[in-house]
Amino acid sequence: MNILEIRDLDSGYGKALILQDLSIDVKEGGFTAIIGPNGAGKTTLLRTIFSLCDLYKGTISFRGKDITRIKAENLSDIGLNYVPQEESIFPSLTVFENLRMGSVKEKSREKISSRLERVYNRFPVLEKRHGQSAGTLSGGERQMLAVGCALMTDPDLLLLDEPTAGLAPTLVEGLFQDIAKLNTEGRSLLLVEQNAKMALQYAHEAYILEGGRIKQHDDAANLLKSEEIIKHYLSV
Amino acid sequence: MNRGRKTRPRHSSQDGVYFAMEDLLSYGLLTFATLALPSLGLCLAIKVTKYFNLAYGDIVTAGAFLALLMNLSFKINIGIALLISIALTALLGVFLHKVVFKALMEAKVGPLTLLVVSLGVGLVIRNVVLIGWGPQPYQFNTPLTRAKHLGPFFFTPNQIVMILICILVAIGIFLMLRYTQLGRLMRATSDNPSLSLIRGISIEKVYTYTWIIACGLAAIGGVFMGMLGTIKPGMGEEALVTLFACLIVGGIENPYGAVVGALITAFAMEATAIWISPPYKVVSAYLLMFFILLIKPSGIFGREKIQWKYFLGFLRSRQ
Amino acid sequence: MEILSWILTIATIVAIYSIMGLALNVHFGYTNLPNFGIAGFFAVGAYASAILTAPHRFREMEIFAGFPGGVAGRIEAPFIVGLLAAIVLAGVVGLIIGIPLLRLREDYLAVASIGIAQTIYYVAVNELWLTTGSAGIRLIPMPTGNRYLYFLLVLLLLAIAYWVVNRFYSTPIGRVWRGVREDEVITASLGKSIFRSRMSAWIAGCSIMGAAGCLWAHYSMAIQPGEFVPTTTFLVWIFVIVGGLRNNKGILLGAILIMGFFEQGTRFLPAIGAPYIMPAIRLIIIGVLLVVFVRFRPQGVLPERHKKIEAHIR
Amino acid sequence: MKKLSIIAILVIFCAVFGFAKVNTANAVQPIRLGLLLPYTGAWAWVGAGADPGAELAVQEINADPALWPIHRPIKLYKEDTETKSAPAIAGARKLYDVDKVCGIVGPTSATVRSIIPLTKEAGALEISPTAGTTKLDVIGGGINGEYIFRTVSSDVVMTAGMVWWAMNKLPFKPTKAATFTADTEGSRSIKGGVVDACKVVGLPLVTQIEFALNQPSYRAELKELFKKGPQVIFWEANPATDATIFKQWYQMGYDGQWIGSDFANRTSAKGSLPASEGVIGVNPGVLVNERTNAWVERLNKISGKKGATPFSANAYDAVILFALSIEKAGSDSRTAIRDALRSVAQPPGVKVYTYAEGIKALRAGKDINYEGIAGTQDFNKYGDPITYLKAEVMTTKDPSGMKRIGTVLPEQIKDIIDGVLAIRAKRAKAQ
Repeated sequence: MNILEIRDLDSGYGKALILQDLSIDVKEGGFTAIIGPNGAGKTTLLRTIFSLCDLYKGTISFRGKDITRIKAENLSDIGLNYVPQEESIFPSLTVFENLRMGSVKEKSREKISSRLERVYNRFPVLEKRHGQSAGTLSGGERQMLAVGCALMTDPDLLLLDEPTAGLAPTLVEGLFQDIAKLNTEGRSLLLVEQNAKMALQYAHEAYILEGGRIKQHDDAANLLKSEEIIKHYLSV
Repeated sequence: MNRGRKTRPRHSSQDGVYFAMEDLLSYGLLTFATLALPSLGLCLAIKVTKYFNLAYGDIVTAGAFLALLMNLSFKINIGIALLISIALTALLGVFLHKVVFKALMEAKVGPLTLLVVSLGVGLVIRNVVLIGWGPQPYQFNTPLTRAKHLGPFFFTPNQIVMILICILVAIGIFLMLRYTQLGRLMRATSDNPSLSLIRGISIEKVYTYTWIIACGLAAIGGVFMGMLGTIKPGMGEEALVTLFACLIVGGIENPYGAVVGALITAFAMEATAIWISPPYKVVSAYLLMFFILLIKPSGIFGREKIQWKYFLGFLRSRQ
Repeated sequence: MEILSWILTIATIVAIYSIMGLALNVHFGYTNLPNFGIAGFFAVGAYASAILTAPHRFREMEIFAGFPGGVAGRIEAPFIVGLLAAIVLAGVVGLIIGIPLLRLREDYLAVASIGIAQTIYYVAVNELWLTTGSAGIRLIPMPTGNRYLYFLLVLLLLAIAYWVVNRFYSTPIGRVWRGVREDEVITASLGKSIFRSRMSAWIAGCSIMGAAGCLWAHYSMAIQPGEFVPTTTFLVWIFVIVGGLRNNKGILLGAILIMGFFEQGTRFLPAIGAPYIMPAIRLIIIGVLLVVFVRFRPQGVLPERHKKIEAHIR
Repeated sequence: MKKLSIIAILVIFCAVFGFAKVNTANAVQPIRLGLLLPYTGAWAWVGAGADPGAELAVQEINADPALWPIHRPIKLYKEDTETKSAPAIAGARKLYDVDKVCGIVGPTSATVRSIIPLTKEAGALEISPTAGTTKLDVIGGGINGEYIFRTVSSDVVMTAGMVWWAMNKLPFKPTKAATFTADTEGSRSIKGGVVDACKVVGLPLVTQIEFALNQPSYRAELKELFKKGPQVIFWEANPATDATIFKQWYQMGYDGQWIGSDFANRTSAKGSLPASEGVIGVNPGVLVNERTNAWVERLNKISGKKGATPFSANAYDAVILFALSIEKAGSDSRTAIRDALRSVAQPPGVKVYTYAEGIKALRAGKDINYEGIAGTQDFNKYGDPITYLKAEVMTTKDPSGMKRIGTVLPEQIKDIIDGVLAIRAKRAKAQ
């Protein structure tokens, strides 16, 4: 059973066509990675799923339901969330306020506080920084906050855009473990990553995106063994 | 040679200096009361919607005229007329946003295009007001009172009320921004509109609320300007660049800066009127704006340091 | 053939405004510098030339009526000196103003330039010794002595301005300007000073506006600060946007349509109600036109000839 | 696209000028007379005030076909100057070239100087009913080929009236006066007149202040104005500014008698009352007698307002003078009308008080001297008359906001005017 199905997708910005003829599946409870070089259209793909780009052709369905016409602001209601790569937090809001923005539409106070507690349990550093302006956080803390915000809606499918970009190498491993833990708790993940080696180690299956098209699709383990892949993407 | 300059008061005696200070304090505060709230409203509008709305001056005019309509035609007390005007002006702002600006913002045109469009919108509002009321000036129907000396101040009772309302409303807006959900939403949308969408914030709603607040503040400013002077179709347009001066002095997207900028600009204007030449009052606000743009474009509350090198740096710059 | 004479009057106004439109094209169309202070530079040019060329008799009349005489009427320079002074002075004022302005983001620049124009207006109103204040300067001589010949002169200068502005498009400096407009980073990486190229475009445009001001002063033969208000600026913007930003032919067309047919043609319509209503409706229509054009045809009636960005930068 | 726009231009072109052509296709060719006034802009109230006067005159002239000048009715062509010179020039050009008017009534001080060269070139007659600026004092009336006449007196007359009123009609004898004027041409003209007139009557001016119009506050200026305690303040601004000035003057609790010019009118009173209670205006006004009362009644039917609107009498006189000049000239040729004006307006000749009287006398072969509603309309060598002045006070007791308190007659202020002109001539010589 696929939680997300993308079929024959063309999308881009304005008149610039970036993604062409793209088809991707994410399995229920699966962990799918998309790897590829800079400018391959990875971020565009996630933004397209989240209705932030112009879609010219194709369908995107979530749990069998077409979501191409749902506005970005309503996608988090149906169990989807997205952690963008850059500017993934509101720098002028405090950590608490950022998390509160994660569940804007949630009316019940108990649900909010229980989710808040779960995020604080998962990332204890955020609780310490509770009232601090998010703009003053370190890179790793920002990523934790961004993921934490996304978890505030308790999503079934989480789109992650290069969560480790710009982080110190020592932090990367830890963050990936956190992400993998999300998956083992039953959340489906779609991860876009340039650090292909790391991504392939943790993901179940992976797509290789190049020039706006899917070049290869296989189980992560197989790809990790493929010599061509190693030569192209992992040697960097 | 220059007769205009003959009007320059010379305060040589101790007494004169005291009176000049009294003038500066009183008039400065009154000018501040007319500028602060529209400046704050314009600041919020720019902060959230990210473009300069040149129709804002004419929305100030519309606010004053709507209150005038209530006050003169329907014989409503000025206080209640002000409240009704706030509501109607807010409606006007929302209407303009939905009809004109929303579609353009969704088409992702640049801030400059929106600025040019707002110019056209302002032209329309100003001339609709002109058709409705004609070019002559109007006054609110308020009781005429003499000003009294109160310590270092010289105010009429109405003016004291105006200054108090101004300060209280400004504090209210600050508290709203800091502690309410709407304030958080506005700050979040201002920080990053597309992330706000991802987080499930309906930024369209935030824009709507922002316009309600901004136009409500514009209405208060328009009524205050009318209470101090007269009400005429060009009043807001004349005030617009002064409002921008207030914003730029304080830092364009900083609400506290907008109010402090209004304070500084108001005092600079009145000081110019007292010590230099009354006709150059408005020019002093513009010059202050250029000076700030020259040394610290982000305003006095901006993060960057004062850049004196800009004065001469351009001569050497090679890239 | 008196109708011809009237058409000529309108044509002269249109031609002078077209020159301003072309200058705005250099500022905004080529270099993305939204100048909302056109009226200011227009005023600088008009006053520079008027002060230099006004006759002694003007000064005598001023003094008779109990006004301070001022500079105007002392020099009595020929027209060509006035024109050159207008061009140079507008350029110098542009340079001084450009130093703080040109580093700004485009919308800041737009707002700040409105303030500049207003400042120039207040100077014109208040510095009596220089400008004779709100009363303005009159008896400015028309160099050709005859309106028909003057129209030819304006036409000649319009042709020169058109040629110069057109040349700018394809000369190396024009390419750098457009490069700055399209992508500052690329242009800067090619070793071009953004600030300097912006400044050169800014000064060029300001000078052309000054020349238009000079032509206006000698055409109306009497100027006063009240003419140099923001409405003048907005009219130029409107016809440039309607006609087609970045296309010089479009600007001429826009000037003819808006300044000629719309502004003057509506004079033939019957008055409705109170006399201030018709002009107000005219301005409302202009406002709506602006919104509609930006919304549905941002490129104007005649769009820019499309050229690739790479071709701009060499 | 290009072709399309060219076609569009041609279509608009044909539409515009087709419309112009339709206008000219009338059976009886009327005499075309231009009316160039500011209907919009800063001085819109001047145009709105003068317009009914001109309309009334045309109505009276056209009422009886037997008395039409040269047996043709008069048709007014109106243009708006927008109180700016560019539209004024375009408007005047249209009047002269497209509407082919035989002369122009108008415009105001703000734009009159841009129009003079056009009138000169057209060889036509221009009578301004509103331009009081003293800068016209030395031009017009046939000097240097500039045929600019006025049916409103020069500001010298009005300011002489203001100062005369201050010296003779106030409950006290003032010893200290001040001027408080805007920085516009009109206001400076008033100020210049007041300064010279005060010299003539020996009233010391302790403070002279100029200010910019339309500011939100004038407190600094007012404070400065009253520092030396002037008892009389001669002021001119505009209605919008008056409202602010008087409100703040009242709030600040100052004293002093304000005396204003033609800008102290009903519009100003409406905007500034009740703060401006007791402020006096001395400005062109009709006499109070049977003739003018009947005239005001006729005017009210056209204007729909009570009383004589500002400059309506002057505009009325200007149109009547045009009609009489046309009859005298015997054609509607521009130059002939221009040259005939003085012979119908001033002595020698039989004094006539209405258009009908005048045209009958002309047809009987007599010389006439039209005595207007606004004044005797006897032009001096510069084409300026001395008109009647009235004094009004702003008060809430009158529904219109202004109550008439007296009249200033030319003979009462003649000495002051002569004195001012002498001072000015001396100054011009010294230069």
